[in-house]
Amino acid sequence: FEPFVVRDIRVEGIQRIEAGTVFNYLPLKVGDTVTEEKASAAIKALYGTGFFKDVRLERDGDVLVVFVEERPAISQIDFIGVREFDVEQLRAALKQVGLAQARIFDRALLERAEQELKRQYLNRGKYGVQLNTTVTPLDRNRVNITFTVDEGEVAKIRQINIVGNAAFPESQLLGLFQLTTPGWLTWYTKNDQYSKQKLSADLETLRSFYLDRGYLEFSIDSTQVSITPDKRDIYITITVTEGPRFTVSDVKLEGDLRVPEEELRKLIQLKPGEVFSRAKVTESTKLISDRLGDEGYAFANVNAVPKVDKEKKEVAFTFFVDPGRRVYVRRVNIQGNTRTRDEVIRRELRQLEGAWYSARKIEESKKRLDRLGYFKEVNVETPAVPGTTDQVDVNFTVVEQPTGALLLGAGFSSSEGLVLSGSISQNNFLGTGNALSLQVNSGKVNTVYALSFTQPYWTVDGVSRGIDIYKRDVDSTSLDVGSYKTATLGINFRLGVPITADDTILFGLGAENTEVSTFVNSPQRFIDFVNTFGRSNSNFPFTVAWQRDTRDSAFFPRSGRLQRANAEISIPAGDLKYYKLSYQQQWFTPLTRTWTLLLRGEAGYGDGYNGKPLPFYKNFFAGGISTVRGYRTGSLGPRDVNDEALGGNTLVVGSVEAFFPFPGFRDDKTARMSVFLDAGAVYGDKSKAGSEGFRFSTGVSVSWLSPVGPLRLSFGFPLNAKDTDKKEPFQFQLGRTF
Amino acid sequence: CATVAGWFGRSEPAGKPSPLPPIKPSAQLEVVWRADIGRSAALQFVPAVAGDAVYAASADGTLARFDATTGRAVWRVDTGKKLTGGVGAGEGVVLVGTRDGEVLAYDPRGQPRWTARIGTVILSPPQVAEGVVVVRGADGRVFALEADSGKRRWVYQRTLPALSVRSFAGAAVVRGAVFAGFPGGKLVALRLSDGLVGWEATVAQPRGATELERIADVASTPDVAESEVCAAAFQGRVACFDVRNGNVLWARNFSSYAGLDVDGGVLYVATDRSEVLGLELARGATLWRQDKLTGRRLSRPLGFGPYVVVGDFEGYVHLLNADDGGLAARLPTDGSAIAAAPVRTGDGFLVQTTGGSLLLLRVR
Amino acid sequence: CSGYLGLTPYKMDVQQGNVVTQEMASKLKPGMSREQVRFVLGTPLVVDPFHADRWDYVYRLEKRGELVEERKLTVIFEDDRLKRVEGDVVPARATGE
Amino acid sequence: CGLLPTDEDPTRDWSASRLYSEAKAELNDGNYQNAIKLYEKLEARYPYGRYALQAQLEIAYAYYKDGETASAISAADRFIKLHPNHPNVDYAYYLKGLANFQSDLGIFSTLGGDDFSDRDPKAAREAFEAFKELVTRFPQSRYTPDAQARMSYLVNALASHEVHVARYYMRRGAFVAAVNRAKYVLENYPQAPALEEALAIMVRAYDAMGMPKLRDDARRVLEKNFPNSVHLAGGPPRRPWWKLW
Repeated sequence: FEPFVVRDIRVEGIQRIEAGTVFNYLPLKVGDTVTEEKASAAIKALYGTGFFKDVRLERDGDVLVVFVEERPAISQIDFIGVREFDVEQLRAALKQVGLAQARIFDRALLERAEQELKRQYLNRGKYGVQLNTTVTPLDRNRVNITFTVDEGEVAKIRQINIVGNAAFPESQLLGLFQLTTPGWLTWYTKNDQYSKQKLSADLETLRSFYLDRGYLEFSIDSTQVSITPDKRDIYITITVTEGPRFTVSDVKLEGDLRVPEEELRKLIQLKPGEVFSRAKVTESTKLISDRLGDEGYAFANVNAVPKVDKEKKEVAFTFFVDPGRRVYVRRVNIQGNTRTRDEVIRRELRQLEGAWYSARKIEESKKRLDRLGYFKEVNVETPAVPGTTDQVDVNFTVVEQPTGALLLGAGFSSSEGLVLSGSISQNNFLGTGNALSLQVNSGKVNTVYALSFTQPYWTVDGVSRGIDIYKRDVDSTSLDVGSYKTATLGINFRLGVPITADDTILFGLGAENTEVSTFVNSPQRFIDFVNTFGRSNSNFPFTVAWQRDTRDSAFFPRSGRLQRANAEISIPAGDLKYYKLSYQQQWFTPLTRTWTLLLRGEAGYGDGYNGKPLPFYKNFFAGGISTVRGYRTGSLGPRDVNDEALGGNTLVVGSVEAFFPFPGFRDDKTARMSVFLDAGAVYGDKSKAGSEGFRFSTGVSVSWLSPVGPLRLSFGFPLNAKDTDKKEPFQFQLGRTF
Repeated sequence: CATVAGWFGRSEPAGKPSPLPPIKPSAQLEVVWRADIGRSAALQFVPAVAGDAVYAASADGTLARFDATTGRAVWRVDTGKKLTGGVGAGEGVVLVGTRDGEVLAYDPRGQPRWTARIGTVILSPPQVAEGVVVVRGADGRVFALEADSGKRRWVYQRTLPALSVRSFAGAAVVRGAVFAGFPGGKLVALRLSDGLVGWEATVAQPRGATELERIADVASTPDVAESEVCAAAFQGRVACFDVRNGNVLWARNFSSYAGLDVDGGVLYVATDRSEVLGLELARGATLWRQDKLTGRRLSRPLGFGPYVVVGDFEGYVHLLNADDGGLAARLPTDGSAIAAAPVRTGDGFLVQTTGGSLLLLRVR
Repeated sequence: CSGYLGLTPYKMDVQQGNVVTQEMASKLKPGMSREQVRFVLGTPLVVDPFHADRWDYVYRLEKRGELVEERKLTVIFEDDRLKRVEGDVVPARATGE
Repeated sequence: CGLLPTDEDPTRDWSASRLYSEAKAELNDGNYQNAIKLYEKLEARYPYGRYALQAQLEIAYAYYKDGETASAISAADRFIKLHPNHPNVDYAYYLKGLANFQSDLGIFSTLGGDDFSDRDPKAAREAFEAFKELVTRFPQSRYTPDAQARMSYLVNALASHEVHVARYYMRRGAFVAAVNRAKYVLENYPQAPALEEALAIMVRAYDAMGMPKLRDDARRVLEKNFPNSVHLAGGPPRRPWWKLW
């Protein structure tokens, strides 16, 4: 093959690819001299494109002829006999690897896909699987690929056997394991199917169980997994040596502490004389490095060095502290906010640029973003700045989710006539972080026009201000029940002042005017009201409240507490003379990795002053989805002659609720289920019968972040309802969850 | 679509068991005596013969001695432990293995002598010879204990592959040597007195992509003849080696879980598909193949003079002609599977079913 | 600052700039290269774009709105060699938050 | 499995041209999902000829119009790899830029006069890179002028994003952070109009930290580049209290 100057290039054998494309990737051009290694480089380049099965260069005079044979295109991929996986999922996975409709067919990719599918089956415990793929050529240089699978029987764990355990009975140890023998729930958990990951996780749990109870020299000698010849039953044997039980003789702290020693010593969980526990050692090292993390030593490393005394079965620990360099934050970047303004997020962050790195501040920032309720997901990473040893960037990635609830409705009812009703509320109005809500209801009986606007960050430190304007008219003359008319017009100003990182003091001052007109058949309480306060009365409610919020998320908190104590007093200048005190709290604690417990409590007391009674429409009401589920909204407590709930001046509500992931949506962040036990009572006018005294209910509820807004459905079953109570098993609520 | 059977757990075993083939009996199998010993669940218990005594055990912990000629129970003892391997007997000691890795030794009168802890499940009967008890752990380890005290003399150990087949393989203790097959297809010869490794040979090579395909375990006890020792590997081969140096004499591509038996110059093996083969011991040529019992999950065969005995999963004892493999006779027992190999005693042989019946059979 | 109905709002602590201790500063010697200075004092957070030959190690700590601590240390280079150091330095051990 | 009725595929034996015209019709009617499905069928069944080629390009457009940014970009990339010197390959590069550039703000956004600068800068940077590739590879492409206009818009957006953040840090009293953000504008977007405020912030920050020398030099640069800058006098007028957002 002696070199020659190329006068022209001709391409043979192309079908789908154009000549231009081949020229583009061919390193030889007209006029070049073709040498041996240039030719092989050209062939390698053309193979590199992945388009061709075969490439040959030939010489025809001084024309370079490029023979190519295109790889066929894939026309169709079919799966037969696949039950364990969803076929669409498989197609998407294959598309990632490059095996998809209309793509170029490459046998090496097919082999890799086959191996991968077999390995996936083994992970699912399907040891008896037989898989083969057939490639059928079609016209126009295309191929069909068919994966035929005989999934065979699932290998189930018949027996797990631990040998060499003396201190703890085998049943207790096996209780720690995820893997079990077939039981009543294993059809769902599939924990009776062997998987290497689950076994190694279980072995780790076993090791920590022993190491946390003093068995410093515990070791797992061998784990043997054997399968029966028919590939249906799996036997696992774990041989262990427990070794003696060690106690801690001494604990020392050494190295460059950078933080006062007593403070670090308090963080060490391990006390001399106690039984050794690895969990306490790791916990101590974590607490110390976190404490150093708050001082900017992001890469501090703390390790506990044991000195073992075999005879006395004692171990002494020295915690060596190496703070490393103090690390500073160069830039804080925020990504994923296509709607929320950057400042609305940045103002929640406690970690500043140009400051030293603080792990606690970053954790606090993440919690505050979760608590805003604008984001489905908030993630943070702290990559090191290339070229420096003491600078990091902090990248927050948020996934936004709709923060508004939009309810538009038009209805026609005999009593109300044409009713245009709508409420629109947007907690993150135009991404500015301000909350706006409008409510319109133009029915004849109930007409409501209400606007409320809140600016959480009036000042950069989070002093918030808000305004509510509302007009509410009720005209029940057309209803056959006791008829009356009320017309209320009001305005209210709100101010919130944060006094610590989590505590806020809220003030409110409002002015409200109510016109009441009664008729001969009006309910008694209306007539009494007009007699005491007159047909038209003004009211200037002044509210002051204290709120502390340490929850770790707005919609699905797993830990933290929300408390709010509220006092509302009407200023003597107005006609109404009353005061209302109320306290609400929600306390969340994680029970397991997926279960969360909520203890909710609420109490309220109100009364008039200067001899005036508490106005009846300022009473406390209970019952309904946010207080005692299973009873109609506001139906607890005394009722008037027309069986209308009156409410009362004293309210007590309590609830215990356990949240768990929606079955089937194990790691879905938008839905949660819960079982609850509610209790509540409203005490008011003793003389009236009704549902006075405590009412209990239990049941199940689902909360879901629907595209239209946070939705809560609940099925409550009253436990001690009397027949006079108004039961309402199914209830739902759209909008704010608290 | 999913077959209905697939939905409700137990679907058909891999190969469908063939129905009982028609038979023109050319011999007569008769039950000399029958006794009951208790269920052996998913394990394999084998009776042991010592002098005029037959010892048998079962999963619930009972160990019993029967009179070899009449089958009368001489004594019956509850060991109080979950038994998983047994029975081995000889030199005045009766041995069983427990789930927690203990070897229990009793004297021929049923009195406990000693207990030794080896720290791994025992699934095969301990052997005793020349004052040494050889016992296999389920993790493949081979332990040698003093027959009179149970003190450990030596232990031989190999690394385990990630996944192995559940095996009830024991060790063959013959003429001062111990032959043991291992997961991964290896066969090792050890000196009985001190555990020194004589030689190591490869019965089968693991091959394939996944852990499952790479199983090629010697899952049955090897059998030793005059100058050959033969072993069978599951998903592997059947092979015979020179007993002195482990050189491979011949190897045939048959996969066998149940195992093989050498009798009078012929090697009988039950393959995975439950075919019975007669192979010529010297060069491994196939003499005959009996394939009317496929899928019946046959036990390890026993060469018995002019016949070959094998049990199946419905408790039938099949008698085949040693020369051409033809079906000579058949005898139902209690309907439960015969998993372990029949044991030769005197002029008959013993069979123990998983349902718990122990029978002495004779051919007429 | 002005209270709201008698309450002074909570102001987040604001910490800015590098902490430079006496111990670190004492290790500086004229003629050191930029890399050596960076190794001793850490990467400077204020490098003015218009003064390539000068690094400023500023430190500020504001607690609840009041400036509690402020320090400035300026390092001047001349053709990439440390010439002189100006400004004050903190006592031996840095006070954490 | 005969129980479940398998839906008979209506397009089973359509010709290439029929598939293409149907897809084109769906595209024009705006139901992009169907158009995408038909294009994919076309490519699978008839991988050769003009139709397949056109389908590969139009499928990228369909994904873009349907708001599927990631799929649009990967479809465009596939076209570029398959047909590197096809006459309208420049359109494929243009599409890549557009897909990133299009930011889907909520229905309220038009009211709020929001601009790009205040949102996630990563999408802006990726759009800028794609347009830059188009402009450098195909200077005479008919999409280059529009791409250049969008690029300068993006540069301004990125620069004013930095200034937005710098302004916040000034209000917070984090002066080092503010100086560095201003410096970032100076070094990365020197011609952007936002540079004026960046320099002004630098002057105020140095002043607040009591660093007169750096303050005066920064002020001198501001005066030289923006002689009649509003920041020199007293800074921009404060926002009236009633402007709620």
